[in-house]
Amino acid sequence: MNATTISSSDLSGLAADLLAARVRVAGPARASDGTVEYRHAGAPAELVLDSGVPRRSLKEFFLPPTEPLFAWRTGAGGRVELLEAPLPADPAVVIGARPCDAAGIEALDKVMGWDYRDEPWFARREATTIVSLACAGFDRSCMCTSVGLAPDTTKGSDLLLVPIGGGAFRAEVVTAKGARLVAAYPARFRPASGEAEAEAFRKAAREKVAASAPPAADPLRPWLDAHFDHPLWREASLRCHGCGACAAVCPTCHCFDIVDEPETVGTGVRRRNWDTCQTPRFTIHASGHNPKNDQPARIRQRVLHKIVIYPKKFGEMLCTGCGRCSRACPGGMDLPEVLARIAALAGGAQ
Amino acid sequence: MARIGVFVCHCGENIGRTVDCHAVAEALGQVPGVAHAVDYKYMCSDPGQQLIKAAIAEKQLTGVVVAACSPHMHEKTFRRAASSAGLNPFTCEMANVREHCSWIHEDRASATAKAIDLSRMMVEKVKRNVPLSTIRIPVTRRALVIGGGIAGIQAALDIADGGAEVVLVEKAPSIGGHMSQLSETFPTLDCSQCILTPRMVEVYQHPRIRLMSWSEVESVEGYIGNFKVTIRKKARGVDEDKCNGCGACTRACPNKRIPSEFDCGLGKRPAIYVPFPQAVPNLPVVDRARCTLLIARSKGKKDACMKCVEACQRGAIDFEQKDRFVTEEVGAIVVATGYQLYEIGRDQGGRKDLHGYGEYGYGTIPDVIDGMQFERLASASGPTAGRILRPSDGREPRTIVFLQCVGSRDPAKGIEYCSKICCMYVAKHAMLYRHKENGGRAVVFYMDIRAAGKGYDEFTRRAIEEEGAEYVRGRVSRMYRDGDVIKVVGFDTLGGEPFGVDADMVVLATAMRPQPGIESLAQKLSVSYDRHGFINEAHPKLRPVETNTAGVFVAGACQAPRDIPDSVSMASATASKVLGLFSNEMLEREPTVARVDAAICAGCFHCERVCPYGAVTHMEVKDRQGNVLKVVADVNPGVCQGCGTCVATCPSKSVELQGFTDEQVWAQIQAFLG
Amino acid sequence: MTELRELAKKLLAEGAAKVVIGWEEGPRGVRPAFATDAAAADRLVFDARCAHDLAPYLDRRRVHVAKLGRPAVVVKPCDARAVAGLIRETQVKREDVVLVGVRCGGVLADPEAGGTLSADTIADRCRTCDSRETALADHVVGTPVEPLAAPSRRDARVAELDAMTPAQRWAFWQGELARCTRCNACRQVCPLCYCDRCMADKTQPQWIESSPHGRGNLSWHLLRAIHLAGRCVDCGECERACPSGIPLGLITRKVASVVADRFGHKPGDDPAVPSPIGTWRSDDPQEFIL
Amino acid sequence: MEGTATATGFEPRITAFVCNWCTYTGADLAGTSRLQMAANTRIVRLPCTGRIDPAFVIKAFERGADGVIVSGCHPADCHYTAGNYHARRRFAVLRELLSFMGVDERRVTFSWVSASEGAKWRDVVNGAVERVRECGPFESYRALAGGV
Amino acid sequence: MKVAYFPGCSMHGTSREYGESLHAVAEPLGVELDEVRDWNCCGASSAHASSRMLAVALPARSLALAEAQGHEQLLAPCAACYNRLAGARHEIAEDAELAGHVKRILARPFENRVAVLNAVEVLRDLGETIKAKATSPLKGLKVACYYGCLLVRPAAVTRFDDPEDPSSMEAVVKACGAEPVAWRMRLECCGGGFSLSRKPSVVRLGRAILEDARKAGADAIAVACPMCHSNLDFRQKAMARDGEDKPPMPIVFITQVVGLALGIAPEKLGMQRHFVSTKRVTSRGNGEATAPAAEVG
Repeated sequence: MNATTISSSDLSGLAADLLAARVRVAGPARASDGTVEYRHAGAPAELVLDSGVPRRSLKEFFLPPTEPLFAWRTGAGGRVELLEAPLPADPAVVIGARPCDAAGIEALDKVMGWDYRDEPWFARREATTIVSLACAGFDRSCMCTSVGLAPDTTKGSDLLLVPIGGGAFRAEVVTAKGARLVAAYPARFRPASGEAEAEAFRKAAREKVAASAPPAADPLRPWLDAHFDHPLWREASLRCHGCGACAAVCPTCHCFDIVDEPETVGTGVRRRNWDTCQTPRFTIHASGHNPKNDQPARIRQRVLHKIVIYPKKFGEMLCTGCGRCSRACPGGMDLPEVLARIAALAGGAQ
Repeated sequence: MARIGVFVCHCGENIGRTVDCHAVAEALGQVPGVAHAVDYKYMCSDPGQQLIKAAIAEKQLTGVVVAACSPHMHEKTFRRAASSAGLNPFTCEMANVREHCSWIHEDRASATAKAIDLSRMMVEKVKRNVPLSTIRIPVTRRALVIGGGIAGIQAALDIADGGAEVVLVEKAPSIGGHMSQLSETFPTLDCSQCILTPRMVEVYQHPRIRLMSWSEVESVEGYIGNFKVTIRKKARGVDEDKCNGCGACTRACPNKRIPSEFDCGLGKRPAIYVPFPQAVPNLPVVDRARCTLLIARSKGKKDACMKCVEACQRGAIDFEQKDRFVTEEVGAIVVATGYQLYEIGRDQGGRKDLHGYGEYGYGTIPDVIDGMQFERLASASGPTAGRILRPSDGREPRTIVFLQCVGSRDPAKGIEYCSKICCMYVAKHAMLYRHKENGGRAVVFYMDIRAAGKGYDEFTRRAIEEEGAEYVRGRVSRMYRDGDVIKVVGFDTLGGEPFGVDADMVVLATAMRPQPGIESLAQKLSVSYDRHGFINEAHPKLRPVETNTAGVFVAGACQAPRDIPDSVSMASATASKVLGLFSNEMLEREPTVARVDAAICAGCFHCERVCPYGAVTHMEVKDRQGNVLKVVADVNPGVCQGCGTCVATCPSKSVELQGFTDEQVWAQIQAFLG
Repeated sequence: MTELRELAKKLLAEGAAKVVIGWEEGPRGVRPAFATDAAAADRLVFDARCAHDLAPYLDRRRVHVAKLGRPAVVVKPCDARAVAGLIRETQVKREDVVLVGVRCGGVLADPEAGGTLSADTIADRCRTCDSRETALADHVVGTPVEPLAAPSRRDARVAELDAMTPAQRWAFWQGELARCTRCNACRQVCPLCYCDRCMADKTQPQWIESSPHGRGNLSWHLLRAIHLAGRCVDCGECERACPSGIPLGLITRKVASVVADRFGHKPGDDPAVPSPIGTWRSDDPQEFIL
Repeated sequence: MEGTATATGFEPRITAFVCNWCTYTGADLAGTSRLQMAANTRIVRLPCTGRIDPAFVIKAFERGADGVIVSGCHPADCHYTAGNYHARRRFAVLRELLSFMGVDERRVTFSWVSASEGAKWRDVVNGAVERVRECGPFESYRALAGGV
Repeated sequence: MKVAYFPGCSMHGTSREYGESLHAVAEPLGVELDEVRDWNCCGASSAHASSRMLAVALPARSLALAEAQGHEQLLAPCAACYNRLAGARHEIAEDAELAGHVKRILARPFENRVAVLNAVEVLRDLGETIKAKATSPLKGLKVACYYGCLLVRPAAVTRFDDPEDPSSMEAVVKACGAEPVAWRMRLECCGGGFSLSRKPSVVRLGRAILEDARKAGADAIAVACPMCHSNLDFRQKAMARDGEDKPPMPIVFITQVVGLALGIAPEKLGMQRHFVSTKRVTSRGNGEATAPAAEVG
């Protein structure tokens, strides 16, 4: 694997270069309330790289909470004309993405390109280079190691930065896109160094996360398949408000709703908006019947989708272990805890 | 797909002068869903209406917009035209391009643009109109009259004479009300009992009047034409069928020391009693709180006294009787519950906004009495057989001071209104006293003399000028007992000096207030009342005997202070309203009523709390097994008047107002703004 | 704490309640707990970290909670106000629930961070709360507490906004509301947002656009505030639940102060007191009406 | 953002929500009295101010109205007894809330106009138009959705 | 309860015993009196007759001081002070223009937040406490409660009782175990400020009061106003008709009545400071039911 080194001042410089070149730069930055979230930066100084896990995931840069698909207009004689939204193609670089978030984006490529190639998604994917920053492990809700990832995973990243001390990073070039970024701004990169330091950082981070993370989720699949109606779901979802905050912050929850919004009499816009399986409305039928009629069913759906359904269909886990759902839950639900319980039940069952 | 016809009226030059009507029709013709758009000189004329009818048939229109004058002017006209051409009348709407456009603007371009907007807004509304049908409600041709005073008696007789059945409910043992307590009546000084008693008997004997005395309205359900009223028949202790009113029981009762309500505490009565000799029905009632036997029984002791039972030849006394409830179905209700007098002492029955007149010594000085007590003293059937004697010592008073406006017109004491009758009855009292007590002094303290009425001013002038009553304009500041006399200290504002009288008796003309419990009755009936408890009429000038609840009418002093002629007039007016209502087979109502979507309603009942008509009821939603899934709101279309306050209040938007739905409003907003 | 646990055990043992809804230690601080047996009751806690309003769990639409049987719920004064609202609005019958009031001196602004309650750490809404225990309770536990005197930063922020020009306020709110993804967490955790179908989910007509663009977001937050006017009990759950950190408390606080100033109403724990919107006085101020 | 520029040629678009019994009739009277007034308002007729949902006002702004008028019967004159009292409370809150969220309060006019107050209706309309003219166009709410 | 205390000139001068007895009963009744620092004349004697602005601004200054001391209630035992302070508060509350003017004159923060209380109203509200703490209930003592003109009028200002038929003092007297008598001169004029300038008027008016109280069988008249007290006490000798030999009528402050019932020593209540001997009253306080002694003070 190709590697290089970049100092933090050069990283800022890189951001400045990109901005000067009219490339949109995004990364962790402070919102008005002081909380760190992924934002578009107007200046390199806005980026805060040493900030833990941003409030919401990276997915909104590829699948915005709302996006217009096309506009319509009813012309003379009732003919309807459509005006398609232009594909987003502005080049962008994300600096300081968490590896778990970057991994989520790659995992979503599967569903976005499966039977139909989601054009806006892939247009943004192609236009965007993701420079991730290896994570030291954040808090007890982190569980990337339980879902086959690691705090330093390169999945989904084009470039992975690993701290090597002295404010410098070892930059691993993961994709051709990453290589192009390095090549385009050679002045900002130095020859590779600090391999040992990087390795030490990565090892420590993995150990730290693994220490508090639940057992691996992969082996739980047979038990989950066999215990669809287990009382666990009912107990675990008692405190769930069905609020959907978990889905809003999740790097891989990607369900969307399509709505037609009239602008004037005879004109309007079709948009797609984030949606969540945690509300009753998500599955209610026109008849009034709702196959996911209570919160336990919805919670089960969410967990199974991440750990069983998606992997079965696409061969990879949909959860990246970022821990945001646990952090965001106003009811104090905790995915690591649920997985640990399942693991215990599964262990007992074997 | 909607096929709307738009008809733009020039109204001669009225619209056409400022609005380019042809351009409006042209523009509307371009609007999707408009199948036909024309302009015409006079749309409301016969040819104009023909134009609409023909277009409906030819173009198979599904809705009509007439851009013309105000809907207040011609909505009915055009709806009728649409209806006769086979359209549902409620799919026809008007755009007001005359009053709201051509008449108030001069610039032709902007007026035309506005007329186009107004018409487009209506087109978008009509696209969302649905056929509605007039609500038809059956009418039960029976009336309930609440209150058996002179107003209730008059209303009952007039309605019954008009051919409808009447249920007359009176909470006292006998009908007659306050009028039966009066000695003479102003301005003619004819004997109250003499004119009232025949009417009471007429009620009793009327084949279409069902009299329920000693009864109260317990609950009211339903709506105009279809009320269901539950009446509590209080336990009388006497079997109405067996009793023949001989009075043996009342004579036999050993406890005859109970202050008589009818005599305002000045006379006594037994524990089983008929309130007064002419009572209708002439049936005794047992005072359960004071009957020796019942007191003993309630304490678990053995029966102490059976005198009345022994005296009754017919075995009519029944101590075991319980309150009974009967349900009556009626189509209209007349409220005629009358008044009570202001309580003069300090306590106002829990009312914080009313302040008594402790300084007048009522309740502490026995010879300070109120006007009704004076009536009883002056009444030939009263406790003194018509002689005016002091309650304290039975002496004839040589000087009586009358105080007007005790309570009335005194915002500091909580009542700002005029009680209307006091000027007249005080003059009457002064005269009666002067007639009975030769040479006695009658001093009247007054603020103003308000004697507007036929023969009224003449009456008060007679009291002053011919009958020798001394009228002093001023208020009394203090009264106190000094030995045998009551010192009355006041100020003569005409003379400009303090004025004092040593009185033997003082009569306070206290304010009229509605009956206690009027608020709870009003709530049962969903009628509104003012801060004093007087029932509000639907309109102070044009609908004086109707209330805000359709089918409920009001007569007499429960609406405001009223004298006898007023009360009787109102009663007859209510009877005419009731009979008018009963002349319909079915009532027809505009379908502008609220409807609840039970599937969505969350049952918060905000709608119920804001409904001024009590039209919202609770409805259980059940599954097929009959389990209650939830309780939701339901609007009774017979009661709903269509204000839509519930709709705006409903947080989940599960109520709609037919004819003014959210979708229709939304469409109009959108249509204007493009 | 012992008192609370003993009471919970007693309620369960005597059958007065089938489940005691309280708080317990969870992986990230305290969290709602559903104690159905003595062992679980022994894990109940109450301290300044217990910010969660438990009243929403009484909503009959939470079928899986309702299935546990007759609930006892532990309520802080703000939560009791929420329960009062549910009773007033016929969502809960008073006799169907056992209410265990806890004496409360306020909760932490950041319950997850833990720590002790002080003028610095106390949640903003608790700075203006004047209720230390509720009358709407079958049992009251805990020791009496003195209120902490601390100026309300939230009120100061509202005042700052009030002092701005409309254009500045518009810019401020657009900045905040741009983060809203319409996940509806604010609505779902609100004890008084219980409608079977929210107005925001109505489509014919669609009063509130469901898209999380600025227009839909502004209309949503306006109408949410209007619907809660005079009903919001200031339990703070909307703001706490918002995964995007939008200062929703500023809006509810503003509306509450309007309601208090104009109608003299503060939501309390007496279910018999009607909500000020839906009632009226003939002399309500109307200086704004021409 | 609230516009501050007074664009020349700006003609405010004002949606008026009025009750059928008082203000609509008062506006009719203004017509029969030929009282001239600004042509910027369009009336949406409703039975009662009690029917007027705050959502109507919000929706009007959302659709690009520069101003809104809400008008009904004077206190104690409501055809339905109390609809205007309910409305008064609702709109007292809505008005301050809109202002708090950045909508200039000059854009919203509330009035009681009785059936006999044709001249008052004219003054209300003209006053509202003038105030909204000062504020300038209000496209910003509508534009928040963004287009294609 | 902690209240601001406005002594006014009387509590330090002509009516020391009122102040002393008030302080004496305040403590056992749990009332903490926090004297308004740097209080000034209430304006009762002449200000309100000469300048409306002065009449309002003078009391307003003291109210502002009480406010600055953090109080929400202020107790003014003197009926005249009470009337002035409460009156000014009322006027300022009702008249925004006046309020603005007064604020400018005061040149200090003033929100007009402080409610003005009089001693009778405070004691009435403490009725249950008095009853509970009365160690020497004044059984059999007949007291004529005299309100005078300033305590309950004007109604819009005072509000705590019915202006024409008040009952608060009677309630206090009852709480003390004594018996209020029914009499008619309770609200009549005592001559007020004419004590020195028009003595015959004061004598005539005062006599009527004394005679009515006697007729009602009172052992003493209770007052809550220094002016009433000095007129009825100091001028009582002059009020006696020539050759009349009626026992003098002790005029006591309502606080003294309460003090006696609470078992406080008469000297602490200033009972010895009166012109007319108060023995008929103090002897009751000690539980002795002696016949009234014919003594002239």
